[in-house]
This record gives sequence, C-alpha cells and structure tokens, in this order.
Amino acid sequence: MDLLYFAWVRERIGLPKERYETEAATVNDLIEELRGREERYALAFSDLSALRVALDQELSEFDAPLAGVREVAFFPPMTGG
Amino acid sequence: MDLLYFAWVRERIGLPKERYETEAATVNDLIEELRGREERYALAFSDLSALRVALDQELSEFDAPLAGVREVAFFPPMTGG
Amino acid sequence: MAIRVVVQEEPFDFGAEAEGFAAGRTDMGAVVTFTGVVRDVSGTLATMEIEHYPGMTQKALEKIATEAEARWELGEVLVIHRYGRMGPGERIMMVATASKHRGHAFEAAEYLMDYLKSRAPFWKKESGAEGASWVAAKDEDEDALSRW
Amino acid sequence: MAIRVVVQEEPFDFGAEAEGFAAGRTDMGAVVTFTGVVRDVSGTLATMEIEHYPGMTQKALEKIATEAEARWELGEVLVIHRYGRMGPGERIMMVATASKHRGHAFEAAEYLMDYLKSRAPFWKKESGAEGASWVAAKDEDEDALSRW
Repeated sequence: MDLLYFAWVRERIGLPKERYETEAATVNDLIEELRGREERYALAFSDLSALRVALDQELSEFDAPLAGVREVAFFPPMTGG
Repeated sequence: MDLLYFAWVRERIGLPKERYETEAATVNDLIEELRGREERYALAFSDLSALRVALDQELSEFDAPLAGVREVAFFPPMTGG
Repeated sequence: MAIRVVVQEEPFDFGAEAEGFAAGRTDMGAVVTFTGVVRDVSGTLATMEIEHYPGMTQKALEKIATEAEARWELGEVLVIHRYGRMGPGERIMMVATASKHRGHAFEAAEYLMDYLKSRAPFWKKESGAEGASWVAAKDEDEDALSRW
Repeated sequence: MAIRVVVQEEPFDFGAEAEGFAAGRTDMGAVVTFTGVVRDVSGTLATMEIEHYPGMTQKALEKIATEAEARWELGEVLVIHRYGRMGPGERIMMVATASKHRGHAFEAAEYLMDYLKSRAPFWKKESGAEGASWVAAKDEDEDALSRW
C-alpha cells in the first residue's frame, strides 16, 4: 500500500509518501508496526489524539480494517477555511 | 404637524402627505380624529394591528404622546430586504 | 470600524462592492455578504416597486448597523438598499460584514438582515399578470427578531 | 441545483465570482457568500502556506456541498479553496449559497464553513519573524459540527 503523510506528520517522518507492505489488520496495528521502525515514526505517531487518518481518501477511524485498502494517509486535524 | 402615508395607507387615503393641526394628545387620539374625517381615513385606520407609526422618523407606539412632534408617518409593516 | 450605508434608486455593482469591501485589510479573517434578489415566485412577476420613507431610511439603517457594531467585533459594515422599480433577478440590496471571527461575521449579517426586514422603512409592491399587490410582512420576520 | 467546487493554487477573482454566482436567476431570493482571508494576528506574518491532499480535497469538498444540498433548499453552491503560498490580506477561499429563503442560504453557508474547516484536507503553516509553525486546529471548530 501507499502511505501518505501531510503537514507536520510529513515533516517529522521526513517524506511525503512511501510504499509499504504489511499484514496489519487495522490502522492501529499498522501504527504499532510503524512506531517500531524508527525513532522519527515513533515521534510522529506518539499522540494519536493529534492525528487523523484517511483510507483511500476517506476519513476513517483508527480501528478500521485495512483489507483491500491501497492508500493510507496520516495528518493532523485539518485547518482549512 | 405633517402627516405622511406610505404604501397601501397612502393609496387608501389618496395622498402621500398633508398638513394637519390637532390638539390630540397621543397617536391613538390622532387616529380617532382622522377616522372621523372621511370614509377613506376610517378605512385606512380600520385595523391598527396592520399599521405602524413613526414619530419624527423614529418607530413609535400608538400610545406615545404627540407633544412637540412635527412629523407623524403611518404605514404597514415593513417588507424590505 | 467603518459603517457605510447607501440608499439609492439605481442598480449597484455587486461584484465591485464585494471586491472592494474590507479589501487589503490584514486584520479581518472573515467576510460575509448577503444579497437580496427580486424573486418571481408565481412566474408572472413583471416588476417590483420599492417605496421608502426618505427622511427615515438612512437613519434607520445606520441605527441597525451601529447596534450590530456594538454586539460583535466588526471591522467593516456595508448596507446598500435600492428603491424604485426593478425586474425579476435584479439585486435589491446587500449587506456585508468583516470580522476577525467567522461566527461574528455570520451572526452580524443575519442580525442586520433580520432588523432591516422589519425595522427599515421599505415596502414592496409586485406587479404582474394578476395585477399589483403589496407584499405582506411575514410573522416569521417579526419573530426572527426575538432570537437577538 | 448546481454544485461547483474549485481547488487551485492561483488567486481567484472574488468580485467576478460574486457577480457571476446565481446571476440572472429569478427563482433565488437570497445569496450568501463567506470569504476567508489571511489574517496577520501577531503583526509579524510574512506568508501563509496551505498544504492539501490532492487526491482527497475535491472529493471531500463535493461531499460537504452535496450534504448541504440535501439539508436545505439550495439553487446553487460554490466552493473555491486555494493552496500554496499567500500573503496577509489575500483571500484563501470562499463559499456561496443561493436559496429561495434567506435562512436556508445563511445556514447552508455556515454548515459548509464548519465542515470545510474540520473535514477538508487543508493545513495552514504560518511563517514570519518568529519562525514557521503549523496552525493548530481549534476545539471550537470541531465542536461547531455538533450543532448540525
């Protein structure tokens, strides 16, 4: 799947997008995996209350299943308008 | 004083403005006088709930005193906007 | 804080008024406009004629705008209202508000409209295939004032 | 009912958009616009940079507009939102609504703004004398959704 990062999530992780293969069943499982990869991921995902997730470009919950999902995006709460 | 009429009040009475001398103490007293003048006034002032009054260009109540007032305007509820 | 109130017979340039309102200000994050348009409800409207009370209109609108200014944090307020004859689709009037906060700009614009509807001396008369008649005030317009 | 959603980097012509929105329609009595402007809160803002999620932005805005259409009687809805770099006083975005009823036009515009703030994928970063920082979402923006 593709992982996308926006705003300060992108800055902390240091890239906007990466290809990532996983067996994680849910977003929460995926986050656990990512936290274990490197310090910059652990930092970016340290406070989930400050994060939002979109699955295939639809806002979702952290306990949503990943089966069939091709694009996961992590970002802070939106501030448009 | 000057009496001013707007919208259908003007149409029923048949003029937009007239000079009128009165000893009436309040707007209600003035209306009583006007009703007694002619049928067209009686008709225009038949239903006070459908009328509004302004004294010297400020919206007022029907029991307001007329002392010192120079311009009395009668009209239906406003419909601007 | 600047209030501008315009009462005129001729059409106003809505695009230019919108473009120029609060333009270049860097302290106002939110701008709201409301525009009232002649609506042809029955499909038979030929013209709408708006009568007003010249001596009172400007004062009444300025009073409403001043009261809005006292209730919300506003940087600019604009009220334009036409009188005379106009056709379906023509713009009758507009209000515009600028504020730091979007909630203030929205509320002040709604307040201006609610008071303008029931407290500014304008009367609409519609003429069409079925003759001419004065537009009746709606109870809901008077009721709308109770929320402020 | 027509929905138009525009996401672009370049400035938009607010005056022309306002002038053209629902222009000539004779069945819409009420038009509301909201415009968001880059505000220099501290007096030291140099630029604001807006990042967005290209694949999602247009869809998210269309979804919000479609939901507004389902809730109110609207004749036209317009949403324009910029991304990229802009300076103090520049217009970031606008929404416009046209309805038969002024209450519907106002409510729909406020709904669009409330949802756009919290559900459309835009993020603001301010740069100035004190460095650069991401604008934090406000609790009140999330809370605003609960009224709908």
